[in-house]
Amino acid sequence: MSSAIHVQIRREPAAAVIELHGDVNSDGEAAVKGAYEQVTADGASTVLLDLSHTQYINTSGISVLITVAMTAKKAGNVILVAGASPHYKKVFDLVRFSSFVTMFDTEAEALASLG
Amino acid sequence: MSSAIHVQIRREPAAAVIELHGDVNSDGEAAVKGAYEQVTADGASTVLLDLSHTQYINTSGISVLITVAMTAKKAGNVILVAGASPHYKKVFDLVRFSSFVTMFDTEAEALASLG
Amino acid sequence: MRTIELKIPSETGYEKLAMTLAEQCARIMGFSDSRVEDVKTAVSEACINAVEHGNASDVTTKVFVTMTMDDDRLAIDVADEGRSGPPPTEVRTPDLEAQFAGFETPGGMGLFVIKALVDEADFVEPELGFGSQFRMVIHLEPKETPA
Amino acid sequence: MRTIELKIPSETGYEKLAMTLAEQCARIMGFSDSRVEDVKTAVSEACINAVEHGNASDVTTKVFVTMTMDDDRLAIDVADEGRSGPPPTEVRTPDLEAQFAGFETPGGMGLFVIKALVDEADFVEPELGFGSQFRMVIHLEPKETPA
Ligand SMILES: Nc1ncnc2c1ncn2[C@@H]1O[C@H](COP(=O)(O)OP(=O)(O)O)[C@@H](O)[C@H]1O
Ligand SMILES: Nc1ncnc2c1ncn2[C@@H]1O[C@H](COP(=O)(O)OP(=O)(O)O)[C@@H](O)[C@H]1O
Repeated sequence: MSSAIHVQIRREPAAAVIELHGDVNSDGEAAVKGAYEQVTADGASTVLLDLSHTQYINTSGISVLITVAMTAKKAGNVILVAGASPHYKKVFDLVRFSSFVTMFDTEAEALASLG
Repeated sequence: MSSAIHVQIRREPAAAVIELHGDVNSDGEAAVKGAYEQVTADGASTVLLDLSHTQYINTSGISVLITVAMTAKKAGNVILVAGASPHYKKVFDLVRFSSFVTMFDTEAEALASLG
Repeated sequence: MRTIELKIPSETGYEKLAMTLAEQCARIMGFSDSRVEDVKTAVSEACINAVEHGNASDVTTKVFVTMTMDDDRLAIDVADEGRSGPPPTEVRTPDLEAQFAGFETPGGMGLFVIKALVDEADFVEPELGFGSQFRMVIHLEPKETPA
Repeated sequence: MRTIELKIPSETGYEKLAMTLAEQCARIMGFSDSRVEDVKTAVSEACINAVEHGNASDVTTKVFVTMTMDDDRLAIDVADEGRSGPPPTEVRTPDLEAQFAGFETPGGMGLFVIKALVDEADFVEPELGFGSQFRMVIHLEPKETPA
């Protein structure tokens, strides 16, 4: 009954952007991993996860984000996360997810940081 | 626990406008009647009930509106109703409340009708 | 089929919890926005009747709401503890002429509105074994494809 | 004091019904927006644990959510049918170093996050007489004046 996740992929000059729409929970694993694989196969080495279009992230969803960030790190790619609400930023800080990926308030700030 | 009704009164050249905010239910009787009495005591003979700021009207709330419309009719005053959502317009039609008061989509249309 | 049960205090205002829950169930099933509004109003009126009539506003009583989500229909049962006798056997059409003329107190619109908004609405045998149980059924129209 | 009870299917996704209900209760009590978000996340995680661990995702089981609204605190109990043994007696801090290094499967954050977000969170004696019951309490801060 959840509003299933769907991803939208965009290529910006500095990074591939994966927008997460709907609920970020355990059901989203295949979609988020698939999007990461697609953009890196297309040559992106910097990937921005845009959370500004999701209203609901649970800890199973955070596990999905960790898995993707870990895969990226292993492959020498860069993962940025943008658009989390103040509440989810607090949760990311609590579990220390924000110590392992770079967080930005907005996609624009994230892209600007890439110079 | 309901978000209690509160009324806002405005004087337009053609009518006194009573904006209903919050829930229009049985608890709102004193507030809506009081507002009607105030504006008519202040000399208004045309009163516009603006429902565009309420999300919730139940049939007890409709009874309150009927009571005020009836009081107005008796006193020879005119009551207009504006701003009901399509759903509540349907409900007003069902119970035939809309046969007894003149309904407008917006306050602007209601005021314009007064010439 | 999925069943959701809610128990709320017998106090006006708390019907809004049932409305929101019914709204969510209706949205999950893929009902259109306008049908969702119909469901919300019907649930609200049924709960208020359960509070004011069925439970005679006795704060020690509860209102029991059960939503049954099926492929093509949503059933919503609203049960009360029957503190004011048996439920009505027929639904009166409100007479607004009489109400506007001052011959009748404004009111008596709830059951009539519910009947007009949902596909089925009837008092049924109470599953609690006592009190009254009012069942409303709303059919999912073929065009309202589930999300 | 007001009590609201909700019974939902043991299926992920349905925790959102409990979240919305808890949100409404918290708003009625006058909790701030940020506290309402804390409540929603805590309820969601507790319900998912009840579904996945407590009820082992058995679709014949239910999750029972009780909200108790007091003047100065909201208590939310989430009960399950205990299909996978007793609940944990302590809460582990998730080790993200180990998870990022691939030594541990990502996860194990739910109870830790709940504990951090609410004022009290503990497994208590189950009122159902079986299964597990997890109680969360959130205090209304003096500045959060009820509406
Ligand atoms: N749950 C119930 N239990 C007992 N009587 C009921 C119940 N619901 C409705 N009734 C009776 O039916 C009448 C009509 O109800 P309704 O159309 O909702 O209008 P109103 O509530 O304004 O009277 C009520 O006045 C009451 O006598
Ligand atoms: N309701 C419950 N019943 C039984 N065990 C539970 C329950 N809730 C949590 N647990 C146990 O506590 C562990 C930690 O839970 P949690 O912190 O939410 O992380 P996760 O659910 O990701 O494992 C679970 O793996 C499970 O073994």
